[in-house]
Amino acid sequence: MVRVTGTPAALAVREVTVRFAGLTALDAVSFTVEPGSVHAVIGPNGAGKSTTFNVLSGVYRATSGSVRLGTTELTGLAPHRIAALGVARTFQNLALPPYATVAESLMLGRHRLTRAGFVAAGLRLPSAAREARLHRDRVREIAGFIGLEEELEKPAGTLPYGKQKLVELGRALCMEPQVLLLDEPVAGMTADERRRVAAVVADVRDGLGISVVLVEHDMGVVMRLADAVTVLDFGRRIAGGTPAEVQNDPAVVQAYLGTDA
Amino acid sequence: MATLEIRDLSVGYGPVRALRDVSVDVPAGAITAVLGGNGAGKTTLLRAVSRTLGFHRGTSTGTIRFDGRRLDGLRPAQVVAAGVIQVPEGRQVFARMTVADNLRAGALGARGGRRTTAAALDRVHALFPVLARRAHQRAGLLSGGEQQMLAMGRALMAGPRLLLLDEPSLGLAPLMAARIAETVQEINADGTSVMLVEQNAAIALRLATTAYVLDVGEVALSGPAGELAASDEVRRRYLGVVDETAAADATRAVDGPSRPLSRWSA
Amino acid sequence: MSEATTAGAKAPGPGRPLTASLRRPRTHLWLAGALLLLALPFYLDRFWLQAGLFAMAAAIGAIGLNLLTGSTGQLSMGHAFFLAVGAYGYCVLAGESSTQNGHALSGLGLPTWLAAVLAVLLAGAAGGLFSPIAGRLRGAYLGIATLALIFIGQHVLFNAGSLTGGFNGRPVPPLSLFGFTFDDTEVVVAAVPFQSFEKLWYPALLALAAGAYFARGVLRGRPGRALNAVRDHRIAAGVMGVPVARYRAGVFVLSSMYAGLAGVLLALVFQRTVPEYFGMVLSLEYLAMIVIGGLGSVAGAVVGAAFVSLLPQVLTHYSDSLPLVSAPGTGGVAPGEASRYLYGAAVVAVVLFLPGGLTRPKKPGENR
Amino acid sequence: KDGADADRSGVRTGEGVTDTKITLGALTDMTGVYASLGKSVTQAQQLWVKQTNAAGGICDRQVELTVRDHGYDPQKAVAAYTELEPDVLGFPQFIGSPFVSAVEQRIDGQDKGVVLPQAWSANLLGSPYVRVIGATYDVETINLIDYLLEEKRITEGDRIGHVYFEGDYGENALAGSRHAAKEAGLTVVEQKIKPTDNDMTAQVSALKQAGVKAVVISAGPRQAASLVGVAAATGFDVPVVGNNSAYAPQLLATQAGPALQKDYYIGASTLPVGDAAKGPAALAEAYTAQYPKDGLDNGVIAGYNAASVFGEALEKACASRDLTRDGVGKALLTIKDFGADFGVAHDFTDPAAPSTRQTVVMKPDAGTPGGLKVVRRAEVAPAAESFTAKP
Amino acid sequence: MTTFIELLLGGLAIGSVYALIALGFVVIFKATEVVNFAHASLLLAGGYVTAVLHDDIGFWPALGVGVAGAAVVGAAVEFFVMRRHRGSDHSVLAIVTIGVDILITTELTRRMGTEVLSLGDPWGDGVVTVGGITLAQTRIAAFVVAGLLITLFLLAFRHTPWGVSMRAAAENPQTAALMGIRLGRVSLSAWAVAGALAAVAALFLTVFPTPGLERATSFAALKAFPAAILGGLDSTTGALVGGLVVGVTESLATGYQGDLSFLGRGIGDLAPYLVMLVVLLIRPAGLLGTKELARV
Ligand SMILES: Nc1ncnc2c1ncn2[C@@H]1O[C@H](COP(=O)(O)OP(=O)(O)OP(=O)(O)O)[C@@H](O)[C@H]1O
Ligand SMILES: Nc1ncnc2c1ncn2[C@@H]1O[C@H](COP(=O)(O)OP(=O)(O)OP(=O)(O)O)[C@@H](O)[C@H]1O
Ligand SMILES: [Mg+2]
Ligand SMILES: [Mg+2]
Repeated sequence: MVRVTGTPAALAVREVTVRFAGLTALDAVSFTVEPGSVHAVIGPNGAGKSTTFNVLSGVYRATSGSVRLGTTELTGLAPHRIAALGVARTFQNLALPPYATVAESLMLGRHRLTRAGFVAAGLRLPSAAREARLHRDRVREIAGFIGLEEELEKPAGTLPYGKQKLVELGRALCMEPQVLLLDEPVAGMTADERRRVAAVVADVRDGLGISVVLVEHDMGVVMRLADAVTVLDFGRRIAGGTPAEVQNDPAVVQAYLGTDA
Repeated sequence: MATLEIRDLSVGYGPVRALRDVSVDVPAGAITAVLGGNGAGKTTLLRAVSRTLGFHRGTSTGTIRFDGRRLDGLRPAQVVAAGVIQVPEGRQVFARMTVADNLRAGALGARGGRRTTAAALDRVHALFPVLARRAHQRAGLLSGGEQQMLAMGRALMAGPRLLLLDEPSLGLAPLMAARIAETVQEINADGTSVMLVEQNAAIALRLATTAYVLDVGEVALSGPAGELAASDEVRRRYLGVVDETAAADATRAVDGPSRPLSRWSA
Repeated sequence: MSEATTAGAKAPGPGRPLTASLRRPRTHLWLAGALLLLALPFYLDRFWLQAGLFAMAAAIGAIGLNLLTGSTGQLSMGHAFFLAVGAYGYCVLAGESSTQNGHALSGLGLPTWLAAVLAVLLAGAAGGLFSPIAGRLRGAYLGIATLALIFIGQHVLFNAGSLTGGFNGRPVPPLSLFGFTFDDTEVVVAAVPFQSFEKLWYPALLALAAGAYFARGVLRGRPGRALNAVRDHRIAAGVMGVPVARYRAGVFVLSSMYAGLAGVLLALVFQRTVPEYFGMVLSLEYLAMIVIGGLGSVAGAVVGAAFVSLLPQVLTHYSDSLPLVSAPGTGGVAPGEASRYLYGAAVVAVVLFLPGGLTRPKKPGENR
Repeated sequence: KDGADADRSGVRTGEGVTDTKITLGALTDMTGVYASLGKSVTQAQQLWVKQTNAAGGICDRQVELTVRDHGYDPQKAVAAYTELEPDVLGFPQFIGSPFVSAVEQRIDGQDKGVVLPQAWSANLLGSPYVRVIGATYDVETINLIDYLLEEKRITEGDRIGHVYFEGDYGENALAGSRHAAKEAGLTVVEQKIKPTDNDMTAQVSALKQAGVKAVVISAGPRQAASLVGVAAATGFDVPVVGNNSAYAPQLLATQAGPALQKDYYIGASTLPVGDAAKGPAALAEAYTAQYPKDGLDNGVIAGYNAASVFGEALEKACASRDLTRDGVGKALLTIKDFGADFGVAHDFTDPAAPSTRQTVVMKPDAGTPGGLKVVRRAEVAPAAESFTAKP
Repeated sequence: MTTFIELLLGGLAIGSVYALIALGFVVIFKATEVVNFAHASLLLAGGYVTAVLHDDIGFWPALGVGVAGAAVVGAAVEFFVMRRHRGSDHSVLAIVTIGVDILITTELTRRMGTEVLSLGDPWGDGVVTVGGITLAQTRIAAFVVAGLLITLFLLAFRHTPWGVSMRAAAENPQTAALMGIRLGRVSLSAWAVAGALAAVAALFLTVFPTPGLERATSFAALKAFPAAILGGLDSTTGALVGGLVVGVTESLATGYQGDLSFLGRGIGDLAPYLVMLVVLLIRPAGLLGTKELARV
């Protein structure tokens, strides 16, 4: 079983192509996420960013190409296997059970780290109880870390949009990932909240050494957080490099940022 | 010309008080921005106007007038019939219907006849060419931003007199966000009043003539957009000129995570 | 939304002194209830005991269905099929080969307790066999696909004569544990003659308690959370590391095993299997139970089961003393009809007025 | 169990019998698939009770009938039996043979009360307490085929179709037709159906193609009507014979009415209720007087007949001063040629055999009340004499 | 060979009746995403009204009233029950309809008692004979009507605002309301339409070759389940295809049960479900149903 600790590995995307009836969402895209770095993937709407995430997390199967985490081949693995390897993600459109409390949603994140099966849980084996206690405490820690303690017992559905996005981030963190895929984490947040999330992400990288793949339209956040940037347009990689390089790349400006940005 | 007057509006979701005595005016033909943090009650405010609180077991008191006509007490469909159209938060496209059918659904509330509808459709396609290209794709398969465009276009199909926008630029690329901003201005120029809920305060205050700031359910500040844009409070919390400082802060991690998180080992 | 989620609030743990105080009066209630149940056979007559046994069997089955439909969101109308597997499985495993009315019946003649256990496993296996389909389909499609099981089941029950006894059904060998046989031979306990029902009461009670305890544990624990996740958002569940297909199959098997246990118990009460019994109506009744009681909760399943299976008995028993209801043959509303009215109305009304079922208040902050 | 005690007059009594009252149970179906049968049987038996009590009751006791409607639901049926069993002497009515066999163990084992099921399945034979009144379906079917042979509608070498219900009714009847076929050198083309099938088109075309010369139907009235109707409409005119459960007078009002009256025959172990003979006539009159709204059908006779058999047993038991279940059981075993005024004499001395092997052949007829008229008085086919269902 | 053709045609004929019933399910499902187990009872209601009236006011008027009556019952169900439940989970709603079904069916069967009611249709037991193969006129009528109605609804769903609003309301009530769609009206109309369809189906389900309307008629309606699923619950054409497939399967399985007897006799009722299972294994959303999409 995967140990969460241990040297983080690089995430290598090679020549990944994804086709849907009639359109090519990703066209031979390649980039590498260095361990413990924040790698931003940006591009116009419909460029293929979420699709990339869907491939990385096993939701979509790449038509061709390969994705590697360290030495492990991810392509073709089922989502839960990829999760087991320590790849966690958030969703662009929220995917939270509306009635479950935040605490429960976060506990779900612990799934891959816990063992209790039907029998253990059904018979309330001490091992299961111990496990549960241990992980609830960790969940509380993480909630504290992203500032959700007060909401722990509230049903997620009643939280405002921004908070719900935080819960998603928390749930992903609860998976103690090696690689964290964030799909527009600060969308729909105020400056304050963006600042907080940005700080969280930075901390995750610096404090926990987790590699982060970040899809975000807020250039400010991207430019300052990202160690490297990959730019997609119409499923093709049109530019890449350090934020600075990318920002001044005419192709990027033309396709994505627009002159006034 | 249409004006929206909200007076002493209070909204509760069961025990949760979401809005307290909020009064807002959306003058005819103007763009009015509503700012506020998460949970401030912006969406709730729009829900109250469009009478869709019921879907969330929400209850409201206070009066809402549109052209002097009471909206509170009406059914959502009647509000739409009056020409008040809301673009819901978080896209809410009809995922299993085609893009084209989504737009047709938008036109259901239109007051004009076939011709106006056709015209509206052309305009939407002009604004968002991708919607024309994807006319027969199921909306659920669109990308987040494409869905946002569809939500916007769908609302325009109804030929609104008052447009309620809940974070229209959410998840849009800068270029597209700018495009939306122009669009809003155009629509407004054609005589549609707009009530704009935006997180991107910069855009919002640039577009709006007047603005309100909601804080945990109450109007904290209000006034001409220009003045607000100048006020420190707003500058720090909402403009905060995020784009410059946020990440800077982040790297320094001031007022960031309440407690540091240690690595999990088990 | 389910035990699992409320568990968050209830589960004991640091920082929740409140629950501790909550527990005490609870436990007292439980004890009182338990004592009452244990004492019943000494006071109730056979009719009520039998009714109670039916209710307990139903409760066990309903718990299983609730795991599947309530907590995992997999609509199943094939529950009766798995009940049948349990009931007939027990008969075949425990029964001796024999001939009756010219039908040759084959049986393995295993020790009855072993047969009971194996029958439950058999039902589980049957569920496992169906999981390729169960894992594929969703919602209404799954519901009606499982309906097919009922028809297959009925067909087999009627046609596989040598195993099922065809339309005659099979005699059910009485259960015997440690040399004690739960049959109709009279044993006098504290001046009360104990016959099969009195005797069966206790194993049934035990089975129900065990079943409920187990299910509660599952729902409040890691598996329950995973199941809810599968129900609420399949893709997200997968991404969170939940092997969706395996859990769907797993819960299908588990719920089939509950059905199997219920089937064995029913068989023991009936003392003879009746193929007609395991039809679609039965499946629908089980669905009604979990909705009336409350989707996704163990208590809900039990309460719903008691309600649905006891209602008709009460009505027919007191038909003469009830208003409107008139004895059959005298015109007017027959008790049978009256109970159907009530039961139909109950299903509708409960969902109308108590969206969470009899056992749970309305879900908080319901939106959509 | 049997707290048998003697009353003043020295009559031993047990469950369901007090000094003033004899309580009998009826487990019927008024809300399920056999509702029409259940209604008639129950009302007829309530009529019998009324008459008996008016005539002074039995053994100076009033007779009371406790009715439970199980709506053809096994669980309810078994529950109802458990409920009534301790408080009744016996059951002159128990509809639904699957349920009867479900409790048969208990009846034979401990309860030992006489049960007269309104079902004619040979599987019920053999118990000293569960006694079938009339010819079982297999015997009835043999007699019906015999009628066709006698009428020269079919002859050796012909094929006959048999459309039958899944379940004991149909399959018991099938055993009969197979036996008859063997005896007469016929071949049976089988078509099994389920009670939910209402459209016999497919069956008819199959039988037609198989070139059958006659059809036996052991199903419900609806299936019979559909079968006969389709056969007639598609010019497939062969005689159709059905068991007593395969007909209801209501059918005459339907599209199939005319066709049914053309070439369809029903067998039963009683005269039709509309018959001129004094037994049926008197009953029909009394019944219509009692229940003017409700039509007459053979359920009425079946029910009344069963009740009076039980009554006879009670009388005999009373005579031998033993009104316990035991006594009634014994008494029943002594009853010979009883109930001839309904056209067939019954003999209950042999638990292993039906109370009669005779069958009356009837024909639908809108003219007579009850919608049936006799075409052949009670007879036993030679093949039926020899036949025994159980090996 | 003629057996085959005769069975085939017979199957198609009865299949078109199933198609009519299935269409009822489809309409409700499209409008509310609820599987309507109460459909059988609507069917019973429509048939009952027609049956009790035709003697006095003649068949066609009676049928008209019957259709209207069933529509009203359907609307009532929506208004008094389903409307109050809007927002509950779909499978819960499905179970609610079971409750409704029990209520209505019990009431009707109580009224019907033990009668076998004729609907007094004009076709009687008339048949058409083509090349030695006979078909009941009623079935041909059913075939035509089913074809017409299903095309009608296909067009309605595709091209009328009603169709669009129905699908929109089904998928996301709140947003639909924001489009000015009157949710109440939409689902009310859907239920009314379903009721009307049920009444029509009731007619063809109870006329010759079946004896008439009585308490067990509603069981026959069950056969529309595999039909609706087979074709795809949200597809009108699917209803037709599914109905026909079920009809033919049933008819052939019955007709050739002699040759299939190794499976045990009387697989006529079972066969459609087996076919359904096979289809679902290959196409989890039925032959023509829209498959549920996976996009996050
Ligand atoms: N399952 C699918 N079937 C068909 N087309 C799809 C599917 N998923 C995505 N697409 C298409 O692929 C393209 C890329 O989608 P994707 O969601 O990756 O864009 P994105 O970069 O995330 O855009 P945004 O920033 O708006 O979220 C879009 O045009 C979308 O319509
Ligand atoms: N369905 C609901 N049930 C209960 N409480 C709710 C519900 N919806 C919103 N609330 C509460 O009402 C308050 C206002 O929520 P609202 O969604 O209006 O905020 P918002 O300003 O739109 O936030 P955001 O910018 O994140 O969208 C919040 O405290 C939220 O928790
Ligand atoms: Mg995206
Ligand atoms: Mg909002």
